[in-house]
Amino acid sequence: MSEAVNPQLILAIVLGVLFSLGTFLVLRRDVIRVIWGVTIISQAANVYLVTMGKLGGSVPIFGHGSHGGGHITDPVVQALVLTAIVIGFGTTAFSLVLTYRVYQEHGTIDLNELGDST
Amino acid sequence: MLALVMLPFAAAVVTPLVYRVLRERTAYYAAAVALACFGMVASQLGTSGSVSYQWIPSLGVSLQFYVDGLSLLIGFLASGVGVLILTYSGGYMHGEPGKAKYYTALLAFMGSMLGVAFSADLVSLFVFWELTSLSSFILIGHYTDRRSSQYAARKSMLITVSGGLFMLIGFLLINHVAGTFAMFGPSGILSPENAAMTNEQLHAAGLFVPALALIAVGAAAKSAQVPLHIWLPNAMEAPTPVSAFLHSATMVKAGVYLIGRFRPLFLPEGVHVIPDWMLLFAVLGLVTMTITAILAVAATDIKELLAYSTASHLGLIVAGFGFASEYGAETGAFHILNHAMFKAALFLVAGIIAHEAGTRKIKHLGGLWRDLPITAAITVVAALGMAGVPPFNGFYSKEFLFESAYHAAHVHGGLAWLFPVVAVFGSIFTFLYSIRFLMLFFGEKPKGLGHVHRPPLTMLVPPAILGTIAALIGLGGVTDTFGIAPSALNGFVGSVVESTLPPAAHAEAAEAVHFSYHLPTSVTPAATMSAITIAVGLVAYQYYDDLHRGINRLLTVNPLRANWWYDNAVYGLNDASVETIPHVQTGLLRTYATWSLTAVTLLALGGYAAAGVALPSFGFAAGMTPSLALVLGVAVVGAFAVSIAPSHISGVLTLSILGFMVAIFYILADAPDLALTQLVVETLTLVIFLLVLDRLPTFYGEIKRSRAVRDGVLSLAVGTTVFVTVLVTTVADPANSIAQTFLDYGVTVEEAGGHNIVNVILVDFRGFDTMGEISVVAMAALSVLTLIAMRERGETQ
Amino acid sequence: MKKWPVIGVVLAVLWLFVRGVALEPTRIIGEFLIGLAFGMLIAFMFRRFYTLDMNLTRTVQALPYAGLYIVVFIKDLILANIDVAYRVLLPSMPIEPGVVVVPLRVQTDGAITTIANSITLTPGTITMDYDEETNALYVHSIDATDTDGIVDPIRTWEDYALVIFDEEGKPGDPVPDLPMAHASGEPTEGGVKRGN
Amino acid sequence: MNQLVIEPLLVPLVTAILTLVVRRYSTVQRGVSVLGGAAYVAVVALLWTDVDPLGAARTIPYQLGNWPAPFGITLVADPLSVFMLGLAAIVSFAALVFSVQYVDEFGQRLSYHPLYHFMLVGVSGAFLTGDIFNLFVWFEVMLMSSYVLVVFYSGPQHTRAALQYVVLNLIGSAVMLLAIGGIYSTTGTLNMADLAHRLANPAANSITPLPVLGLSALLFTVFALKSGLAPFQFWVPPAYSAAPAPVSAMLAGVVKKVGIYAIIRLYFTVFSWLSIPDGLGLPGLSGTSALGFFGPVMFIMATASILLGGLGAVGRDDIDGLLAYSSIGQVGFIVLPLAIGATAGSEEIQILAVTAALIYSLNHALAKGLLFLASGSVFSSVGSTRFADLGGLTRKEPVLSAVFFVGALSLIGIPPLSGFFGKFLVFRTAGDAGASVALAIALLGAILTIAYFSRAWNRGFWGAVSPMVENGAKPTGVVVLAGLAALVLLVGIGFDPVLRAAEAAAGAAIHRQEYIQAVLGGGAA
Amino acid sequence: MNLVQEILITLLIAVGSFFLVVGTVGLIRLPDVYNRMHATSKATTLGSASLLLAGFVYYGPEGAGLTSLVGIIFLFLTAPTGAHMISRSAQKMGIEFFGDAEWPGDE
Amino acid sequence: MATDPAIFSLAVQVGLVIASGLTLLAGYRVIKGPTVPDRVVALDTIATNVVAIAALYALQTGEGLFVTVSLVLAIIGFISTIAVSQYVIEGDIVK
Amino acid sequence: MTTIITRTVTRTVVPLIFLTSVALMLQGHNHPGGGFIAGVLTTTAFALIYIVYGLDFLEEEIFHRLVRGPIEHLQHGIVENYRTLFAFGLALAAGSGLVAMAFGDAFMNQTYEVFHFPIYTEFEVASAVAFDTGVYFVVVGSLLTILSVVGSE
Ligand code: NA
Ligand code: NA
Repeated sequence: MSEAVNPQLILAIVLGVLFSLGTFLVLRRDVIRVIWGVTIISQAANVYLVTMGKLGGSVPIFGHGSHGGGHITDPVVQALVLTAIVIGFGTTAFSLVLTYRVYQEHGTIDLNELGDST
Repeated sequence: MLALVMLPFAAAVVTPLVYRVLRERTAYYAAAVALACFGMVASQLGTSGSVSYQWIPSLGVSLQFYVDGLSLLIGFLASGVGVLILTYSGGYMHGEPGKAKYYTALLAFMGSMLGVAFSADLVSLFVFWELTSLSSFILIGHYTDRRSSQYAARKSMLITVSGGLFMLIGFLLINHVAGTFAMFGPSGILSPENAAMTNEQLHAAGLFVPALALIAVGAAAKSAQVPLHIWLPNAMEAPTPVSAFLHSATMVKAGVYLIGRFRPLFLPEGVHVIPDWMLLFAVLGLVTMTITAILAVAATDIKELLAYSTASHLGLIVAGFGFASEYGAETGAFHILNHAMFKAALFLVAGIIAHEAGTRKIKHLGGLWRDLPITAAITVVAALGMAGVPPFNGFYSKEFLFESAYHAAHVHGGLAWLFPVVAVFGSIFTFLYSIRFLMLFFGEKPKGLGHVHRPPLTMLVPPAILGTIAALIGLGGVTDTFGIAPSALNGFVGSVVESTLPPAAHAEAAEAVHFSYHLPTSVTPAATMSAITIAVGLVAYQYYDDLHRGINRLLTVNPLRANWWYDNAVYGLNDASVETIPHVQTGLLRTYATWSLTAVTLLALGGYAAAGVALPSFGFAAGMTPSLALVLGVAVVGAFAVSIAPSHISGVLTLSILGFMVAIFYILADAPDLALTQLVVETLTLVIFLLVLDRLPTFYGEIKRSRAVRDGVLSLAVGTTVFVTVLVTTVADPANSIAQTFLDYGVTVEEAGGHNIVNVILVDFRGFDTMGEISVVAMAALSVLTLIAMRERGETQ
Repeated sequence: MKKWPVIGVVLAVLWLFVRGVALEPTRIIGEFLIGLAFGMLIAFMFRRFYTLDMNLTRTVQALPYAGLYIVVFIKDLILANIDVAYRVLLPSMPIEPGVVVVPLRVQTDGAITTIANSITLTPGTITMDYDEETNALYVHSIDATDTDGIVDPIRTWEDYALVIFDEEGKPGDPVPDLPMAHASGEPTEGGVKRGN
Repeated sequence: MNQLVIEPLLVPLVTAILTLVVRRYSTVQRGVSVLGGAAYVAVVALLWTDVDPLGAARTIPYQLGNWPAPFGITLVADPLSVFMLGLAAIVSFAALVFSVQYVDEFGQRLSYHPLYHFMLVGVSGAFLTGDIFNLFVWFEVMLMSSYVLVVFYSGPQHTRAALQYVVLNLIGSAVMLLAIGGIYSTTGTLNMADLAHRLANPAANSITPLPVLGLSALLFTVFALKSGLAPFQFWVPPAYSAAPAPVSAMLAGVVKKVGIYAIIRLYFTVFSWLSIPDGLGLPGLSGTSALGFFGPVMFIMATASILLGGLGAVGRDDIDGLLAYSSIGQVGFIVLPLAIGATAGSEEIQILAVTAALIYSLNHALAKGLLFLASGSVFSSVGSTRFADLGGLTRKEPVLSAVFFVGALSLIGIPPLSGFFGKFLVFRTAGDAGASVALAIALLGAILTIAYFSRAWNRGFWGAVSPMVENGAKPTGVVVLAGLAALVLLVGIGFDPVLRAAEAAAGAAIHRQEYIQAVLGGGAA
Repeated sequence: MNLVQEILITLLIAVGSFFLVVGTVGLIRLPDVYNRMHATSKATTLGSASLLLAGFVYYGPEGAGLTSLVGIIFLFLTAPTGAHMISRSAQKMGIEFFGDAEWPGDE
Repeated sequence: MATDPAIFSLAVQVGLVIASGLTLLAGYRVIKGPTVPDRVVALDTIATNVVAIAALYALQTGEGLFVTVSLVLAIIGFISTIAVSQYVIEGDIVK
Repeated sequence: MTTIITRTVTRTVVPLIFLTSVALMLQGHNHPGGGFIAGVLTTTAFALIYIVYGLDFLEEEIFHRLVRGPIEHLQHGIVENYRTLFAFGLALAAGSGLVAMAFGDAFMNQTYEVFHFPIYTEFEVASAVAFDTGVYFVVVGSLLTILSVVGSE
C-alpha cells in the first residue's frame, strides 16, 4: 500500500483549512452563510474524531475479515461521531427553520440589519 | 440579650398587622417596644461580659453579645432616643402615608442599632451594621414619589452599604490572622488579653494598615466623614423624626462607635512617633469637623444646617477617638452622648418649625419665640451646647477635644501643632452656625411668615426631655466645679472611656479611668482655645451673611464639591454604560464570534505553549492512502467553494461536495455506519435547506476587503489552532484505551449480543448517549413546530 | 386478484437481495418469511399506490417479452456508452444536439416510464419531458441530424412495452402524429393519469 | 445499584414524554408537568439523603447497563452533584409552577412542558454524569431545549436572540467535540474518574499527557460559553431578555450553573491531576499543575465579567436587560474564587474557594431566579419591564415589590440573606489567599451591584405610579415568589447546614482520590 | 476466488473506471447542461453499475453479491429519472441549448 | 483471498484513485456551474462516483457490508436530484 | 408538478426504500444500520412522496385518513400524528431501559436471547432492538414533523 504521504500532516492541514473556512463563513453577514460555516466546522470536527480512531484498520464489526494490519478501527469514536452527527443534524434543521423565521420577522437575513443590541 | 435585640425585629414584623388595628396609635405601640428595650438596656447597666448563641458554627460565626460602657451608651441612645422619637412621630406623622412601613422600618432600625451596639462577633456586627443602612435607605426614601428622596436614598445606600463592605473585608483580614470572628470572650480579638496579640499578628502579616484603612472607610461612610459626608445632608429627605433618630443621634454614631470599639486593637501604647491610628482619625475628624462646619454656615435650610452640623460633630468625635491620649477617649465618649442630646433635640425642634411654620428656609424664619416659647427654651439649651458655650453640655466635650489636640501637639511637636489650630478654627464655624440657628427664635419675624401653631404635646415632650437632659449634663459640670460631681454620669462615661482604651492602659490601672468634667478654674490651654473660639465667633457673627454668601460662591466651583464628584461618578457610570455597552454588545454576531473564537484560539494555543508541547516530527503512520488524500483534498476544495459561492443554491450544492467527501472519508476509514448516516443526513439536510431557501431572499453580502483581511487573520488563527491540535493528538497512542474492551469478542458478542460494535456501543454500552441524542432529535421537531405555530404570539411577550 | 399481495411477494424476494442472504435453504426460507411479513405490511400500507387488479396469467405471458426487452436494452446501453465515449474523448467532440418530440402509443404509466428511462440510458438521447395531453416524450439528442435513428429504437421498445404492460395498442399500430397545437413549449400540467 | 442516582434524570424524562402524550388535555398536561416537577424535587431530596453530604458524604456510582466503569457510562452522585441538583430542583420547581399561570396557554400545550422537562433532563444529566462525552450529550439536550425556549414567543426579538445564541453554541459544540476527541485520543478514556486516574499515572498507561493542557483549555471555552463568562457573554443579554420569564429564571439560575459545575468537576477533580513536569512555560505562570494555567485564565475572565456585567447593568433601561447583565457580573463573582483557588496551591484554600463558588451559585440561582420571575410578574402586571413604563410598584404591588427587593438585596449581599454569604465567602477566599487585586475587583463589583439595583429600585418601584399598570400580578406567581424570597432569607438564617453541604461538595471536588476510588473501585488511584 | 472470477472482476473494474472517466470528462468538456447529461446519465451510471457487477462476481449469488444486484437495479431505475428531472428543470429555467437546438414549438 | 491478488488488488487500487480523482473534476463542475442544473448534474455524478467507491472498497477490503452503503446511496442520491429539480422548477419543493 | 415518469419511479422506489430501511433497522445490531439510519431512510421515502406528490397526497390518497384538525398557524394537521409517533418512540426507548430497572438491574441493562427455530435455526431477540426501534420511531416522527411543518408553510 502506498505510504508516500504523511497522514498526520495532511489531516492537520485539511482540518485546519476546513476550520479556517468555516470560521470565515461564520463571520459573514448572511445568515445562511453562517450556517454553512457552522456546518463545515462540525463536519470537520467529526472527521477529526474519526481520525482519532486511527486509520487503516478493519471495520469494527465482528465476523468480518480483518484486512488492515490486523487491528480493528476504534469503534468508540465512530459511535461518538454518530451521536454527534445526529445531534448536529437536529440543530442544523432547527437553525435553518430559525433562519426562515428570522427572515419573516425582520424582513432580512442580513445580520447587520437585524436591529439594535440588547 | 438576644431578646433585647430580637424584640424590635419581632415587633417590626407584626407592625403591619398592628397598624391595621391601631392605625395612628401605632406610634405608641412602637414607643412601648422601645421603652421595653430601654428597660432591658438599663437592666444591663453595671454589668459587663458576653453571651453567645451559635449561628454558623462551621464558619465560626455566632450571635455573640457583649455589654460594656460603650455598648450601653449606644444601646441607651438607640432605645432611649427611640422612645422619644417614636412618641414624637405619633404627632409628626399624623395623616402621612406609609405609616406601617415607617414604623416597621424604624423598629427594625432600632433592633439593628442595638445589634450593632451589643454584637461581639465581627460577622454579626456587620449583619446589624448593614441592616441599619438598609432601614435608613427605606426611611430616607419614605416619600417615594419625590425624585430628591430617591436620589438621597440611593446615595446613602451606595455610600453606607459600600462602606460596610470595606469594613467587612477589614474584618476578614482580622479573621485571617486571628482565626476568629469573636470580638470578646476568651479568644476575642478585642479582649484586653488578646488585643495586643491581634495587633502584632496584623503587623506580622503586613495587614495592619489595610485592615485599619478598610475599617476606617466603613466608619467614615457611616459617620459621614469627608469626603463621604455627602449622603447625610441629602438624607434630610427623610421625615424629620428619622433625621433626628438615625441621622443625628444613633445610626451615624455607628461609625464612631466602630472607631471607639477598635481603638483598643489598633492604638498601641507608648508610641512616640504619631501612630497610624492617630494620623488617620485625628486628621480625618478635624478635617471633617472644619469643612462640614463651614458647609453648615453655607446652609440655607434648617435641616441642611443641622445635617452638616452633625457631620461636623461626628468629625469632632472621630478626632477625639483619634487622639491617642485618654483625653481623646474622653472627648469621643462624652461627645457621643452630648451630641445625641442636643442634636436630637434640635432636629425635633426643626421638625416643629417645619411642621408648624410650613417652611425650613432659614431666611424665611425669625422671631419664633413668641409663638413657640417652650421650643425656644429648648433651643437655647441645645444650640448653646452645640456652640460649645459654657456651661452647656457641648462645652465640656469640646474642652476635652482641645485638651487632647493640645496634648498631641505637645507630645509630637512639629506639624502636630496644626491639630489645636484646626480644632479652634473649625469650632469657630460651629459657634457661628449654632448661633444662627438660635437666632431663628429671636429678632424680627419675617413678613411672609404667618401664624405659627403650637405643636401637639407628643411633639413637644420629646425635645423637652432631650433638652432637659442636655441642660442637666451642663449643670453637672457646674456643680462639679463646686465639688458636687454627677457621679452616676461620670461613672457611666468613665466606663465608656474604658471601653476605648488600649489593653496596656487597662493593665496598668484597672480602675484608673476616672472621668469627670467641670468648668475651667484656671487658664489652661483648652480654656484659652475655648475663649478664642467664642470671642472670634462673636466678632465673626456680624459678618455671618457675608460668610454665608462667600462660601456659597466658593461652592460654585464644581471640583470643590464632593457631590460634584459623586454625581459625575454615578451619572458618568450610567453614561459610560450607555456609551460603552453598544460597542461590546453590538448585536452583531460577527463581533461575538470574533471575540469568542479569538479567546478559543488564545486559550488552546496558550495551553499547548504552557505545557511545552512540541510538534511531533512527522512520521509515516499507516492509513493514509492516495484516495484518502484525494478525497480530503476535494473536501477542502468544496469548502473553499462554499465560502465564495455566488448564490445560496450554489453554496448549498457545493456544500454537498463536502458532505459526500466526508462520506467517502468514512468509507475509507472503515466506518460504514458513519458513511450511511452521513449520506442519509446529508440528503435530508439538503431537502430542508431547499425547503427553507425557497422562502429566503437571495442575499449575497459583498465582502469588504478590509473585513476579509481581518476575518482571514482570525480564520487562519483558528485553523492554526486546529492544525496544532490535530498534530499533537494524532501521535498519541495510549496503551489501554477503553476501546480495547469493546474489541473483545467475549464482551461485545457474547455478553452484549451484537456483532456490530458501533451499534452495540450505541444501544448498549453507551445507550445513554443515544437516549440523549434522540431527545435532541425530538426536541428539534418540537422546536420547529414551536417556531412556526407560535408565530404572531411574539407580541404577547 | 388484488395487486398488493403480489407486490408483497416481490418485496419478499427483494428482501433476500437487500439482506444479502447466505446461500443456505433454511436461511433463505427464514429470511423469505421475514421478508414476506414486512413486504406484505409495506405493500398493504401503500396498496392505494397500486389500485389495479392484475391478471397473473397475463403477467406470466409477458415475461419473455420483458426478457427480450432487457436484452435489447443492454445491447443499446453498451452501444450508447461506446457512443458517448467516442464523442466525449474525441478532441473534436462531434455533437449536433437537438430536441425531438416523440409521440407514444403506450398509455400506461409503467410503459411510459420504462420507455422514457430506456431512452435516457441509450445512445445519444435523453428524455427531457413528457406531455400528458399529447402523450409525447421530448427527447434531447446529442446528434439530431438523423431523426429516424433516434425514433427507431424507441419504436422497438414500445412494441415490447405494449405487450409487457398489457396495453390496448398492439405492436405495429400506426405511429401517432404530434398534434402541433400543443407544441407550445409548455407541456400541459395534469393530475396523476392512470392508464387502463 | 442505587436506583435513586438515575431518578433525577428519569423523572423529568418520563414527565417530558408523558406531557407529550397527554398534550391534548391541557389541564391533565399541566397536572402531569407540575407533578413531575414535584417528583423531581422528591427524588433529589431522597438522593440527597442517600449521599448524605452532611454526614457520611458518600460518592455513589451508577453503572448504566451494568457495564463497569470506565467502559460503560457511569453516573456519579456525590455531595457536589447533589448540591447542584438541589439547587436545580428548587429553582426549577418554582419556575415551573410559575409557568403554569404565566406562559401562553397555547404554547404550553404545544411544547412548553416537554421542553421544560427535557431541559431538566439535560441539567440533571450534566450534574450526574461521570463521562465527558455523555456530558456533551446532556449539554446538547439542555441547549436544544433552551434554544426553543429562548425563541418561544417567536417574535423579532426572540428570533434574533435565538439566532445568536444558537450559532455561538453550535461553534461551542464543535469545539467541545474537538476537545473531547483529543482527550480521548491522548488518554484513551472518556470516564472522568479514569481520566483523572490516567493523568495521575501517565507512565503506567503510556500516555503523553502534555497536550491535555491545551485540550482542556479548549474545553474550558465551552464551559465559559455556557456560563456566560466574558468574552463569551454575548448571548446572555439578548437570550435572557427574549425568553419567557420562568425560562430566564431557569437559564440564569440553573443552566448557567451547569457550566460552573463542569468547571469545578473537570478542572478541580480531573485536570488538576495533570502535571507539567518542566513547569508551565508561559511568562507569568508558574508551578507544574494544570490548575496553574487556569487560575490566571479564570481570573481574567471573572474580572472582565464582573466589570462588564456591572457596567452593563447600570445603564439598562429595562428590568430584564439589567438582570441579564447582572448575571454576567454574578458569574464573574462565582468564578473569581475558583480562579483564586486554582492559583493557590493549598487544599484548604481550594476547598474554601469552591465552597464560595457553590454558595454564590446557590444564592444566584435563588435570587436571580426570584428576580426573573418577579420581572415576569411585573410584566404581566404592567405589560412592560422598561423603567420608562414602570414606577410606583411599591404601592400597586407591595408584595411583588417586597420580593424583588429581597432578591436584589440578596444579590447585593445584604445580610442575613443568602447572598451575603456568597459575597462573604468570595471576600474571604480572596482575603485568605492574599489576593488583593481580586479583593479590589470583588469590592468594585459589589459596589456596581448596589449601584444598578438601587437605580432599578428607584426607577421601577418608587416614584409616581405608572399609568400603564393594568391588572395586577397573578396570585400563584406571587405565592411562588414569596416562597423563594422566604427561602433566600431562610438559607441565610439557617446557613450552617447549607455551608456544610457546600463544604462537603467542595470536599468531594477537591478530594479527587476518593472520587476515583468510588467510581473505579478500590484498585485505582 | 478463482482465476476466471479474478479476470472478470479486473475487467469489470477497468470497464467501470473507464466509463466513470468518460462520464466525468464529458461533464467537463461538453458544452451545455443537456449534453453533459448524456455523459453522466449513461457513462457514469454504467461505470458504477459495472463496479457493482464486479461486486456480484466477487461475492457470487449470495450475501453482498445479491445486494450488489439490487444496487444495479436502483441505479438504472433512478439515474435516468434524475436526468429527466434535471433536464426538464433546466429547460423550464430557460437554459439555452447549445448550437442550433431549440425546444419544439419555440420559434 | 485471491489466488494472485497482485493484479486484482492493483486494479481495485487504481480504480479507487480514479474514482476519487473524478470527484475532483466533478467538483469543479459543481463549483463552476454555470447553471444550477449543471451543478446538480455534477453532484449527481459525484454521488454515483461514491456508489462506485463504496463498491470498490468492498472489493478492496472484502467487506460486503460496504455494498450496503452503495445501495443506500443509489437510493437516496435520487431524492436530492428530484428535490433540487423541483426547487429549480417550482421554487417550492413540497406543496 | 412532476411528470408521470417521476411519479411512477417514485411509486416503485418507495416500497424498496421502506424495505431497505426495515432491513437496516433489523440488522443494525450485527451489520451496518440501526434505528437512526433506518429512520432517516424511511423519512427520505416520505420526503420523496411529499416532493413528488405534494403534502396531502399521502394522508388523503394513500392512507385515506381524514387529516386531524390542524394546530393553529399550521395548514396541515398531519403533524399531530407524527408527534404521536415520536412521543411513542421516546416512550419505547425509555421504557425499554426502564424494564431492566423493574428487574432490579441498572437502567438500560440490555439482554438478548437466542431462540432456535426449525427452519431459521437461530433467531436472536435483543432488548436493544426495542431500544433501537424506539430510536427509529423518534427519528421518523421528528423528521416528518419537521418536513411537514416546513413543507406546509
Ligand atoms: Na451514542
Ligand atoms: Na441520481
